[in-house]
Amino acid sequence: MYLAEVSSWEIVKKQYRYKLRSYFGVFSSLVVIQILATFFSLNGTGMSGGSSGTFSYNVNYYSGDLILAFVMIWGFITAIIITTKAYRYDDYSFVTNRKISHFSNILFLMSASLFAGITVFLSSHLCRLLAVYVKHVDGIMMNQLTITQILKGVSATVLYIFLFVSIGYFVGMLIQVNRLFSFLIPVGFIGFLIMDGLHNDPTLLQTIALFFGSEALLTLLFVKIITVSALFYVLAILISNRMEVRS
Amino acid sequence: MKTVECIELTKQYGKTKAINNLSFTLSENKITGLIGRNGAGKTTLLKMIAGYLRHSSGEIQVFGVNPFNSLKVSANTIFIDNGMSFSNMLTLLELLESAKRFYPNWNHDLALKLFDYFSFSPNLSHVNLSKGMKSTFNMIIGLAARCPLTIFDEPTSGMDAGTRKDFYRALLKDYIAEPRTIILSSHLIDEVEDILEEVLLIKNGEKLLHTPVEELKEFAIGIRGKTEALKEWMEKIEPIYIQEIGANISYAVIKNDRSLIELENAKAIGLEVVPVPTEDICTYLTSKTKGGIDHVFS
Amino acid sequence: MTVMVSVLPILIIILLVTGIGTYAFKSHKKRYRSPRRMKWVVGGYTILLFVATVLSYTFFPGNPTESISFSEEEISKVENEQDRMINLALNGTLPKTDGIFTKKKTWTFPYEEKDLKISDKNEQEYHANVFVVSKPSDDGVIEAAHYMGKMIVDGIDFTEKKNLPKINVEESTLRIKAPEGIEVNFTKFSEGFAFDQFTRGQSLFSRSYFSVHGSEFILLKVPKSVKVSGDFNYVNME
Amino acid sequence: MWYVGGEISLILNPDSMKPIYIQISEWLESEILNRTIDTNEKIYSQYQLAEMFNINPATAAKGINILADEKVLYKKRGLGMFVAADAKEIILIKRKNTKLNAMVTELAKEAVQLNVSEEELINMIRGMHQKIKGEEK
Repeated sequence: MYLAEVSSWEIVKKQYRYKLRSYFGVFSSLVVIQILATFFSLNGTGMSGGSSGTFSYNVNYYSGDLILAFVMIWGFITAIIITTKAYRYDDYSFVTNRKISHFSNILFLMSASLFAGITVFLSSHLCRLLAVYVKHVDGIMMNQLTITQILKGVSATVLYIFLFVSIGYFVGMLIQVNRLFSFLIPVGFIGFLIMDGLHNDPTLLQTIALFFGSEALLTLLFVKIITVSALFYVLAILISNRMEVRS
Repeated sequence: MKTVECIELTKQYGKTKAINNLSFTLSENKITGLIGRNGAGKTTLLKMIAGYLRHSSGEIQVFGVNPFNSLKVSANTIFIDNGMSFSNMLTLLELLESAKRFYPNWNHDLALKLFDYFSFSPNLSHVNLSKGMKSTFNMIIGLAARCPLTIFDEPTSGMDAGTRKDFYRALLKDYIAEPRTIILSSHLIDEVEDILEEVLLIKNGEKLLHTPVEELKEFAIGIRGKTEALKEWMEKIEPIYIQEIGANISYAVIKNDRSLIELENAKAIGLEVVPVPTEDICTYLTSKTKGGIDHVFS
Repeated sequence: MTVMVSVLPILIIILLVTGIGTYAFKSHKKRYRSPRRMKWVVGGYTILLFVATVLSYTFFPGNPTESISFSEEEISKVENEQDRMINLALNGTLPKTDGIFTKKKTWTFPYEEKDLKISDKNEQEYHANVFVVSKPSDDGVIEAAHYMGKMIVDGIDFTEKKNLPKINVEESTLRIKAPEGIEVNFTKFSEGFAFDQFTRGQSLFSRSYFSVHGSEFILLKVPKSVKVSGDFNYVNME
Repeated sequence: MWYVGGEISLILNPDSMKPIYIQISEWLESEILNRTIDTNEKIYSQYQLAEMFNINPATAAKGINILADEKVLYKKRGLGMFVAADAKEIILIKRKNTKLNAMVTELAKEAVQLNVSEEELINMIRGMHQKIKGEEK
């Protein structure tokens, strides 16, 4: 019997197509999370008010921020879940190796981030519509964004989700390599938040957030996020390359 | 051509050696039975061959390369066991179609016919299947994939007697239609004996025997008779198995390498020379002690 | 402790999403759910979102605003200029108000008396300075004008929403009545920080918009011989 | 296309201590003796035998090879194995020599154990022989 010659890229594509179908649960959990976030956003995501003499005002903000925050965390958790045994074993029922598994995962996560990013934008509009026609808010003001601004914003949204996904993937792999990390990482993170807040001003977390959040050029934001994500993926691949399957 | 070659292969978990210094070669297009008791290291060995596990020392080559993390090995090997995991987001039929995309030799016609024959309903998910049905479904994938190296690890667990029979017949027929290297692990040899060409017998991760299956039948003989006579005759012979079966009567299994004269001598002192069923040979060879379970009670 | 308080909502969200996420996944692995139904749910939801977005762009009752185009610099410039002008006036000189204060309303009252008392507006919650200019002649007319500076809060220009005070002269008293109290409610929609990031001056942490509360003053021009008493400042017009 | 479950139920005895390939060669011999397969006809291939008896083709090949070694079968290049002209004679002689010999040995042993005299034994054999011959006619 002759041996099949296969190219890695072909198999990556096949695994990716297979994963789009077999990991479909990822998308349904996204729907749940988004509906929930939209529901929470219905009371407004922010408020401000004040008065000046006989004049007083209240501004109620509705933005996609909360939805995006939820979805970023969803991306983080989704990536962790994809690194767990149950999902890794699915790959190995068919042709694969560790690298192909990683690359098809990354492609899948990219697609999921893309879908998530677009739906975040769309669901902020659903939220608007509900606020106006269900909650009957008044004095409506909004930004009129151009198509370019919308495209830029959606791209940034996708990038932010992808950033969280890549962190999640790395964290997930750490946990797979050693269970201890599932305890160390949350404890370390909360500890870091507290220490960071107590001693520094501005805090490191804020600095990190500003590193991305204050970037007014989409191309630079793209470069920043892709570089950082790539770093996390490379680390994830390196730490898991010696890992056994189904041991 | 060698499909699988292991030289002093060892797999260690901490201090325990799951596979210990195992050397053997599987040549192309043979059906080999991997026989051993539970915990003998069958699954560990097969997973190393399939490239799932890394070996600790020695050498392992499948299709001429180290199988661990090898795409070449993965593309040409299918490993069927009851730990196979499939997403529930795909129906059984969709799973077959997915498998079709991955394996160039995939025989979809065969897959669908087997699928019908075993009356699977196409809209079910893998998770809905009972253990036996899962094994049957996995078996369909294993057969239809027609991989140059096909590994079945305890494939019939959970299957009923009829399905088992069907499976082995299907395996044989498809092997005749498309010869390939097949490794079949089992703890029972009598079930698979007929369709095997070779047997690899392992115990505690070590190789006991690797022979054509016919030679296994002639590997050992049984000697039965008065305990004293038996002991006397066996003075210089290491038994594979020995047991007292009644008042003053014992039964021993020894390697079939005695000369005709020695056997005639045995008959002369009232000992009986009897053949030993293959299954028993395997059991005795792979058992933990030379006395079997009776030893515990004596 | 403030750190904990600010971190708390994040932690709650994390816990919530983790809980829901893992539940959704676990059930995906263990329990049987019809894949077909899940595809319908996801597909249906996506279609719903598209429809909602199209509706939101076509049938939305809102006013597009240019609100976010005020940058920090612009706002502080406006505020500084207002303050500077009021301070100058308090020191006796009223510069030209062009572009900083707008004349909103004028009143004229025929007046023949010798004294004018400006009623104490401090009883009311209305803080508008009163500046008085002595006219070069006795023309028997008091001219009053109300000037208003820009009021911008949270990037929204409220200047036009403010009510005007009422001024009248009875006998020898000029009364300034505070404008009717008004409460304005606004709902402001935005796509979120990932969108604001690329529009001018709005980055992740400058979301609390800089605001200027808008000064007002009333300028009275009185005939030369009228003596004014009360809470006011004499100014010279530039 | 083949279908599952078409196995011919077998004359092979799974409990027999004889290796399967011996059983196969003996079965082929019987087929030749019964004239199911006649002289100069093609004998079953190893794959046909494997399917018929549900055994590994290599095992079936061994069974065929025994007969080839004994010149019961001859090989036509590229066509397979054929029954030799004197196949029946070879088989009969072999059976007489080996099978019958072994059976007689067993018979004699059993007779000694059961205290059957030589004469008695020969009479029994003669009687049975005539009876079977009569039935065949």
